[in-house]
Order: sequence, then structure tokens, then C-alpha cells
Amino acid sequence: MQPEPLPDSLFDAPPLAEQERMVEAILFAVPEPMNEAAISNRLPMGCDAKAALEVLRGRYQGRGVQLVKVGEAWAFRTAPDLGFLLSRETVETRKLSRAAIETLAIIAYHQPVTRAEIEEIRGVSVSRGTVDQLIELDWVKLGRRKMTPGRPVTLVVTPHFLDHFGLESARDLPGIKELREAGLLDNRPMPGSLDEPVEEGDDEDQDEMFDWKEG
Amino acid sequence: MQPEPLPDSLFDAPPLAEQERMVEAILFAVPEPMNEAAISNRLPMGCDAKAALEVLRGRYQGRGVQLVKVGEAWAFRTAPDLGFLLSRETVETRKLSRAAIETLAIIAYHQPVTRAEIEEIRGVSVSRGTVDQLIELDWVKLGRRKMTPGRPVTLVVTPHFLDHFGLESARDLPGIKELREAGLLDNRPMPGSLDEPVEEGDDEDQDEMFDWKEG
Amino acid sequence: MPDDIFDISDLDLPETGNEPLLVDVDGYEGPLDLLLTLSRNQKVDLRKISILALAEQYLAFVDAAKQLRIELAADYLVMAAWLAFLKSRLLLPVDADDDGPSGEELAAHLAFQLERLEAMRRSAARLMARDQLGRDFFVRGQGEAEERRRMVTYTASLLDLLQAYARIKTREDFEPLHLQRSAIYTMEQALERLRGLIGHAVDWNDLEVFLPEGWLVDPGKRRSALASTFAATLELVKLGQVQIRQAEIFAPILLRRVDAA
Repeated sequence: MQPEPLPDSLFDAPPLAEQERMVEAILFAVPEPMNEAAISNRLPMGCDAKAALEVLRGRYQGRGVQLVKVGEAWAFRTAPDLGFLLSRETVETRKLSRAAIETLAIIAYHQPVTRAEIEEIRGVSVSRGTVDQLIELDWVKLGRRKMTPGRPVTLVVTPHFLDHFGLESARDLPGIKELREAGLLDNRPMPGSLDEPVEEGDDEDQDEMFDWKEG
Repeated sequence: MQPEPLPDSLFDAPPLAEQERMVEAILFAVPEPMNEAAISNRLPMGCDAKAALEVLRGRYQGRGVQLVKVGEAWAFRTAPDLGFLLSRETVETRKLSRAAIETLAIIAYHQPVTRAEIEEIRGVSVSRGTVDQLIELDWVKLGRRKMTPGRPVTLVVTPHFLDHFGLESARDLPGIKELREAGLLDNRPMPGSLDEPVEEGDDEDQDEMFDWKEG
Repeated sequence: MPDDIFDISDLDLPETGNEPLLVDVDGYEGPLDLLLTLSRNQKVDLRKISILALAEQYLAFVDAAKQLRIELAADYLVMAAWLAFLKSRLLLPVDADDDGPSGEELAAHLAFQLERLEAMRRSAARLMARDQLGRDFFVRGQGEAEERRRMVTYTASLLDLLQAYARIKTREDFEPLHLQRSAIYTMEQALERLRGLIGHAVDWNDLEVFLPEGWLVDPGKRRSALASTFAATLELVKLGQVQIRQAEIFAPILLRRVDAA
């Protein structure tokens, strides 16, 4: 491009320390890891990108940011042990799904209870995800296996569950009768159905369940 | 919350050198300047962000990448003398009109300043497009209303303005001290006009703005 | 006017003094800009400028424009009127009764305005000459997008829990027919199940252990399953395949397969 010979000084490479600064700035600013040839292209003529990179890598050794080689290219990366500082946890609270809360209620009232029993009570199958979710929330845990054929695992509520719902024990959960008295049970009877006897039965059921639970 | 004394180790901050690494990693990862409080939030309990920042700033002194203070926030930026290596990274910005540049300077040096004051200084009306353009660049934003009749809105420069022009604060604007001493930043009323009492208030307001901005 | 000029020394200024003025208002950003340009022609420190001379120059400019039938914007004319007033104040002897500002005060203010405008222009030029982000210095190119882990946690109140249970129970109330129809566990079913399981009963096992899944919770179903399973057990005892025992009344009924003895 330039036919005239340029003064020598233009070809004098800057000192290695300056080359190191240059490589540092380049690798900091470029949007992608850059290989040695590309770095060389950016540097003034006569620079030794390889040597500068090595010095620079040494300088960042043990720092919070490190100069790493990604394939043939170089890039600054956060030191692996500090990655935790860069993840920002945003905690979002959502209401438990209907399936999950019903499953939880059944476990609380009927513990220890197997999945099959939960399904029997809910009348629909219980997805694995639902139980996993309750376990993850530390509201439910696996209890002892039932001494029935197949030895199915049981589910029980955790101390954390009691803590969260402000209960001393699962026995403190109100019975059906109390729920009805508290207006939590839909009181509309089915046309022609005998409401009262059914209710008695339910209450008995509950007592029985607790006995069974402890047997 | 927790009455029992926790083991000391939980509150033992990491050594300062480690805190420095952490701050380094955090500031390398984020492109926007981050203020001390936000950095502190990321660090483990008991860390001294301020001290770590100062050590870190010293470490990067003279390097190809530098730790700079932008308003109350900190960021890594390449050293300005190496910009020539990074011409390919240059962000093309729309050329600003002379009117826009002058308006920007007036806002920066006189902030908080009303549109009427800008017009008085420039001797022409300020077109809406000019201010819009500066706001769009995120160099200027609306400040508090002035406590003068009509309560006009004021314009102030943004942290991004400081970042863009490599200023630690608006006090570091070139020549601002001399201009102030020469009385050229005074809002001197036209003799015979009835503005006089308001002027005092304006000056106070201005100081207050600076304090507030940096507080 | 080119956009990139912010040093006013770059401007093509009309020449000084008595030379004919180049009447072209397009080059000026308002009357103050015109005045500043004219004042620079005095080639002295703005603080030492002759405001009177400046006012005369400006008025000459406006007159020239009028003769050329160039329409001047209103603010140029307002400035011209003000400068004519200033000129008269500066030239006429001070009227003792006049409590308005003196010509000197007004002239000083105009000088201040000009000086301030020029100072701002110089400052603007210095500001734009600074190193700029994205031109002279740069941000990290590879933002390590901070990992935003969105932790979702779920919550429920005791009321939710109770309502859920109540809902289930209510559902049962509303399905009496369905429950009744399936509430009978036949002895045939029990026998078949027991035959399959008894082989594993090497040791004594509680009868309840053999109750089928799905028949344990609902009291009616449970009763039915228990009765049928017990009856099936007796059938197997009769066939000599099962031993059965009970320690006392209401004690658990235990059973095991016969050949395990």
C-alpha cells in the first residue's frame, strides 16, 4: 500500500510488557475468543502474541478471572471456583397446584400412605412429579415400607410440614366434622342423599385410619 | 431470629485477597457499572467491598484493562490509550448535531437545568428532538422539578453519560472548577428582571442535586 | 451547517469592522450566536469587548438584511430592539429619575451571556474530545451472562390444605353409587389373590398384610376386602394349604403356608 520505506521506528515492536497490555485489552473487548493469529493481526508489527499470551496467562493465574485457552482461541473467564457469585437466584413463590395440595392433604390425613392408596382416595392417578415436588419442598418424605406384598413405600409428612402449617402433629389436623363446622366443606347435599349418616361414617373412618396408622 | 450463637466460621469473611478475587470476577462478568452496595450483596457476609475495590483498582493500574469508578459504580474498561487496537469494536454512534452537543454540555455543566435556562444560555429555543435524542442515548434524564413558579422539570446527566465519557462524577467535567470560579456557571439574571430571589434558591438546589446524586 | 463542527474557530466568520457584512443568518444559531461571532471579530478578550461597538455591528447587520429583503426570524428582531435600547442607554446621559438598570449593567450582562455561551462551546468541544466509551475504551466484549437461576418455590396455607381435603371428601359424598358398586371384594377375588401370595408366607403374617391395594382406605371397601380375604383364608385352611392362628379375641389373625412348618 505504501511504497515509501517507512522509518524503522514504526517497525520496532513495543516492549513485551506493552504487548501484554495490548493483548489484555484486545481479549477483554472482543466478543468472542480469539486465536493467536487473529491476536497477532491486531497487534502492531513485530509483536510476539504467543509470548505476550503466556506472560498474561501467568499474570492471571490464581486471580478471580483467568486467561483460558478455548480450543485454539483465548478468552478471559471467571475462575471456576467463583462461578457461584455470578448466579443470581430469584425466588419466585407460586401456589401449589390442586393435584399437589390434594395429594399433600391425603398424605397428612392418612400417613403413612402408599401411592396406590392416594390414588384410590383421589380417584385419579398421582403423577411422580407431584410427589417429587412435595418431597423437594421437604413437606413429605418416604416412610417405612408397608409390610404388604410388594412392600410398597409409604409417604409421611415431615417436621418441616408441621412447622410450615403451624401444627404440633398431624393429629392436630381437623376432622371432617370440624371442617364442615368451620364451613370448609361444601354443605350442599346431593338430592335425596342421606347426608348425616355418611358424615358419621367419615368421622369413624378418620379415627380408624389413625389407629391403623399406628398399629 | 436465631437466638443461639452461630459458630464463628459462618461469619468469617474470606481473606481480603479472596474478596478481591471475588470482586474481580463479579465486575468482569457484568458490562454495566455496579455500585458498591450491589457488589456487597453478591459477596459473602462480612466482606469489605470498598477495601477490596481499592486493592483491585491498584492492581489494575497501568494495565491494559482498568478498574474505573463511574459515579458510585465500578466497572472494568480497556485503557483509553489502547483504543486504536480495538477500532473494529467501535460502536457506531449517530453524529450529534452542534445543537445537541451544546445542549448536552449545558446540561452537564449546569445541571439540574431547565429547558428555559438552556434556551437562555444558547439564545435559541431548544428543539424537542434535541433533548429526545440525548435522552434516547441515555445521557440525559429528567431530574427533579425546580422549586420555582411553574415547577419546571429539570434535566440532569445520567450515570451512563459519566460512563461514556469516562468521568467519575459530574464534578470531574473538564474545566468545571474554573468555569465555576469565573462565575460562568452562575445563573445571573438580566438586570432589572424580577428573578433575583429565585436565583439564590437555584444555586442551593444545584448543590443539593450534586449531593443527592452522590449520596 | 455541518453537524460535526463544535469548535467555533472552525466557523466561517464574516470579516470585521466596516467591511460589508456577509448577511447570511442560516449560519447562525440565533441572535446570541450571531453576536458572539461578531464579538470575536473585535479580536479582544470577551471581557474587554466594546458592547457599544457590538450593538452597532448587530444593528448594521439587521439593517443590511432588511435592505436585501431577507426575512429575519423574530428573535433577531427582538434582539435588535433590545440592542437599540441598550445603545441609547449607553449614549444618553443618565436620567436621575430612572430606577431601571443602567446601560453599563445591561452591557455587562450581555458580555456575561456571550462569555458564558463561548465557555459552554469550549466545554462542549472538550467534552467531545474526551476518550469515549465504544470509541476509545471498551466494555468487556464477552459478557459472561450471569446465570439467572430462577428458583421457584411453592407454598400453600393450612386453609388450602384443609380445603383440599374437604374437597376430596366432598367428592366422595357425591359419588355414592360408584363407591357402592365397586365396594365389594368377592371371595373369588380374595382366593385368587391369596393363592398367589401364600407361597411367600413362610413365616406368620398378619391377615391384614394380604389385603389388596386399593381396598385399604375406604372403610366399606376395607371391610369387604377383610371379610373376603378371611373367608378365602378359611377355604385354604380347609384345603390344608394354610395354617391360621389368633392369640386371643381381637388379636391379629396370623397365617402362614403349611409346608413351611
